[in-house]
Amino acid sequence: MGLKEYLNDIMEAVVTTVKGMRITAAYGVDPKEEVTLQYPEERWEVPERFRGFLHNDIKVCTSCTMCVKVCPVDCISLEAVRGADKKMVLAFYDINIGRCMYCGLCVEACPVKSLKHTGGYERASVDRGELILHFVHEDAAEIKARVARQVAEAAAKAAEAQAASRAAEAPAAAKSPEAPPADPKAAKGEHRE
Amino acid sequence: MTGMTARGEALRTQEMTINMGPQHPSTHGVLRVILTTDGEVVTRAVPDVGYLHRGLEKIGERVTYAQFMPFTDRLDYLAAMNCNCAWAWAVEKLAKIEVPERAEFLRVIVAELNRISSHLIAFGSFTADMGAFTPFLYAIRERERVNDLFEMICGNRLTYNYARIGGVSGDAPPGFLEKTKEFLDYFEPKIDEYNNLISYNKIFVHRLANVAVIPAEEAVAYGMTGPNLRGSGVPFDLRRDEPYSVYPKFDFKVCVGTGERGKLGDCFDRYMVRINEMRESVKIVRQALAQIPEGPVMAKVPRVFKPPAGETYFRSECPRGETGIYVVSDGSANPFRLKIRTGSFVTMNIFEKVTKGLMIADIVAVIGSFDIILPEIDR
Amino acid sequence: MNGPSDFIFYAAAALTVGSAILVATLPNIIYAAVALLFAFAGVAGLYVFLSADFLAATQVLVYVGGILVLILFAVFLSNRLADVKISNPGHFHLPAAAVCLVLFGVLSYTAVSTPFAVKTAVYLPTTADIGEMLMTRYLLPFEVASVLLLAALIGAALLSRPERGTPEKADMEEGRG
Amino acid sequence: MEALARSLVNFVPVLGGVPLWTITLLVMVASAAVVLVFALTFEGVGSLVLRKVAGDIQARIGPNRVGPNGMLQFLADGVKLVLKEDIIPARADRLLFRLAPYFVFVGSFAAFVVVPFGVGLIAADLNIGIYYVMAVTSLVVVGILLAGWSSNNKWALLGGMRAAAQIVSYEIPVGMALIPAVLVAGSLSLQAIVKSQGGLFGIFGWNLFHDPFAFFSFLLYFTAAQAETNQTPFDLPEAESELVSGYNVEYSGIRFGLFFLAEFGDMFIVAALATACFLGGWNVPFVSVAALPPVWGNLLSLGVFLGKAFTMVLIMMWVRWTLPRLRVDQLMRMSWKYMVPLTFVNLLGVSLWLLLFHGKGIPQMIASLFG
Repeated sequence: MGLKEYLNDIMEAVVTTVKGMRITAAYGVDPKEEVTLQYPEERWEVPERFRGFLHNDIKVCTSCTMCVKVCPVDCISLEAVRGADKKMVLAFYDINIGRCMYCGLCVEACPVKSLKHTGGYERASVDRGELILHFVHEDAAEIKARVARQVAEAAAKAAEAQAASRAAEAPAAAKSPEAPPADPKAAKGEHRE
Repeated sequence: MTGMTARGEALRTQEMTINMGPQHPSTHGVLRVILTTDGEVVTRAVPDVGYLHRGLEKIGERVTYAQFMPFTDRLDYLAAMNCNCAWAWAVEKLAKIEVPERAEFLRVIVAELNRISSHLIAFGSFTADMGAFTPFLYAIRERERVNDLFEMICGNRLTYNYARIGGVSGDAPPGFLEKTKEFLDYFEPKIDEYNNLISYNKIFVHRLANVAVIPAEEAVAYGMTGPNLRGSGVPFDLRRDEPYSVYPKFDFKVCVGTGERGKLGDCFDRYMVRINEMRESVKIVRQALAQIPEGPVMAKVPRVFKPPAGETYFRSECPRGETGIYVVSDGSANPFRLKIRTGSFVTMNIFEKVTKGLMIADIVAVIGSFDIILPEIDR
Repeated sequence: MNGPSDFIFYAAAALTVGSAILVATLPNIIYAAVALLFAFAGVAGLYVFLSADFLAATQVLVYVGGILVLILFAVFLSNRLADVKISNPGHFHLPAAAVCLVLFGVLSYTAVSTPFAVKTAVYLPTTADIGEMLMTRYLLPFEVASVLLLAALIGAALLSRPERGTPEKADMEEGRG
Repeated sequence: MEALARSLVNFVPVLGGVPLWTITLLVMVASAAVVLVFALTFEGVGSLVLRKVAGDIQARIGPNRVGPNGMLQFLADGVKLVLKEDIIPARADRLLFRLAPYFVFVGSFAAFVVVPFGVGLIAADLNIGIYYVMAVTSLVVVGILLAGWSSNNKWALLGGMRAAAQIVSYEIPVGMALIPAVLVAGSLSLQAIVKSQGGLFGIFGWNLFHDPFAFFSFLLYFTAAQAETNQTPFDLPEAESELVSGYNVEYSGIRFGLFFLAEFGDMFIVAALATACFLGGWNVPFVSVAALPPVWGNLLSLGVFLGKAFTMVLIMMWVRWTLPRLRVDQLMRMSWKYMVPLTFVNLLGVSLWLLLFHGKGIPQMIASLFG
């Protein structure tokens, strides 16, 4: 290493260091450059497409189970029973947001657009149970029992009406068939996750 | 170090085996390197991978083609867009789906933006590894703006899940393209600032120049791809050499290492390739923004998507090298077999060879210059 | 001299002697080195008592900052981490004790029989005098000593340098240039 | 000390019956306590300022939760460090593990004793001032080495080795770079060195402007001293990205706190020595503090000294947040191939200058031109 190179080395080190320090100093004295968001006090505006927690509008939901099928991590579970008017009634609809990876496939799959991403993202918890969102607030067993009762009632009514019409038609006919047992019939239209 | 005693026999000090990782700040995740050192000089560095193995390929065989999309986010979480698009392109190639041009443009835009943000992390964490913490935060600051853009277009900041088989999940929202342009205008001068701040800093150059030199033949022989291969001076870029999507429409340069501060193929070259590639990506995005056509963003794909039986291999240029997706279909809704080739994993093969005789601090530099990411290695 | 000074003097002396004994007897060489540190510190304290502050600082600088660090360095480099429990074994206790006794006798006799000129300590800066002495009266010994040290330095550098052309060296050059 | 005690006895007659040595001892303890309190306060506030400066430079805010604008963050940190569980690794050498932080802290703190804070504000005006600083700070090496070894952790050991090699190597350029100031003043005492820079309005008398060699000496000293005290970009012993945290990796709680305080203490010592030796120390520009009433003179000079020293500390922080870290061999090369020869050449230059111009610096010569 010649002396010239040696001195050049030192020169270069000093020059590049000064260059770098000028940049850091420029940031240091310019408070406008601060980009930190003071989170709990300041919040950023959640964009329209933000994929936050899922929300299911159970009034619109048809319990078609598309979301359950499309979910890659099986975080949605639902159970529905066929109600008296042949429509599905949700017994429960749970989303485990501890498992959800917010991919949004379920929202895209939802045919009636009842499932949506909200802008929510704050739900720290020390209990995993709290991370399961329940969208049907009643007890599942109660709903099932109620629906079964309604179905049975409807069936009985239908049978009665049928019997009445039949009786009017053919009074001599054999006695009307018994109302079918409520439970197995309801179970037929039941979807389980 | 060997010295000679008075009787002329070699005097050897003891070697020390050190366990670097899986919890070590500079292994970029959960890489474990078993170092055998002689003082500070590393005589052997054996990488031990697999701490992050999640069986992504097997998962891919158990879920449908569409359902695998969010898992590709986890393949390389710093370049999730690129992985999303790679998967979409692979399946489209398998099922021969025509994708609307606007969707392809959007894919290229987000993929290149993601390349910028991924290289920013590579640059930032590399400088942090070298002891300069400030550039890391500058890089993060710029990356946040890219994330803002991504959040706008797909709703998430890390796991984007934006591409779909046959298109993308949503058209660019109003204002997105303008904001992207704004970001490019903001970002481009920053690259010069990085160069002034650190790239050509004497200490930084000295830390990187001539460290872990990989000659071109060797890089090719080991199957390295991406910036690491280009750092050795091999001008190979899938976007140019095996063009896919709408890349042929863009004019960009393939950045290669020049050996400007040391031997060709050293850590500094690999580092500079990334810095220069950010510029090229900016160029591509600018052209894409200028050329993007109107139209739909989603092709007609049946809801229950079953590609015809067959197999395909699709490779795309991801920030960490070639991501190759080999997918075999048996005509059902799930892939029959899925194999993913990732740049980081292949790069790791040469690690033991190039780290021989380096110092412990250089190991950190080599890991940083390879810009490995562990989910890609372990999958 | 009144009470506290005497007390401090005896404390420093006890520190020096006690640590020195520990250096010789402790089985663990690292502990012995730490004891040596205290012995050096005690000696430095004694120098302060002799109004030789420059010497005291030199004692700390050279022996603690230099010699002791080198000793520790050598121990760390040449021993396995776990292998220091009995790294300072004692041998030949009896002859050593005999030699020590004889030496102690001689030194005590000297100390007792020499008529030390006791005078009140005057606190004066010694640095300038030392410098002057080294540059004038003791210039030759000073320079001879430095030549000796230089020779030792060159020798050490020569010994520790890896031979040219060994594969290790080639490896390192290839790696870092 | 004894003189101070004597004047105290004269001043307060009640103390007449107490033996002089008791009062001397009390005065010593009191001044030590004052210096210790100052050191601890500086170290606490310094850590806060370091983080604030980092925040400013890195386009973020820094600590801002405890107290107004985060001003009390250092108290929270201190409380945390004191209250945290003190963990000693199972296979560590318990005795040395406990001992090591004290060596480091004592080595760093003892240097505060000779810092000339003001006209009369110095805990002990030793006539070997600079030399004493060099000597006691060598205790730090031993402490760091022992900390690295006793942790029974290979990263810590490597850190300790690096620290020892580094500090021993850089002691030479640091000493050599300080000697020009000693030569100009003709004394090792820091007070005398400061006084020697008092002429010419208290600013043109600075050694910094004495001659070009002295100016380079300052730069060399500042660089080498940062290396000696393990400041970035020479913080290899605790390089967090390579050695995780180096020699103090296994320490927690207050023992870690001692290392931490010592680091900031070193920072101040470097700045204070630079100030005293090259930047005129407590000399107030355009004001003769020695002529003022003692209280005001002391206060003014204290303020000026601290202002200069803190500016130096800020510059160190600025450097710290800008530069990357060197590699071990580069660090050694820098010491032996660059710093040591340069400081020697510099020393030769200063000596020749003093010889040729009879100890006069450039400002003095200019001043003598005007009469």
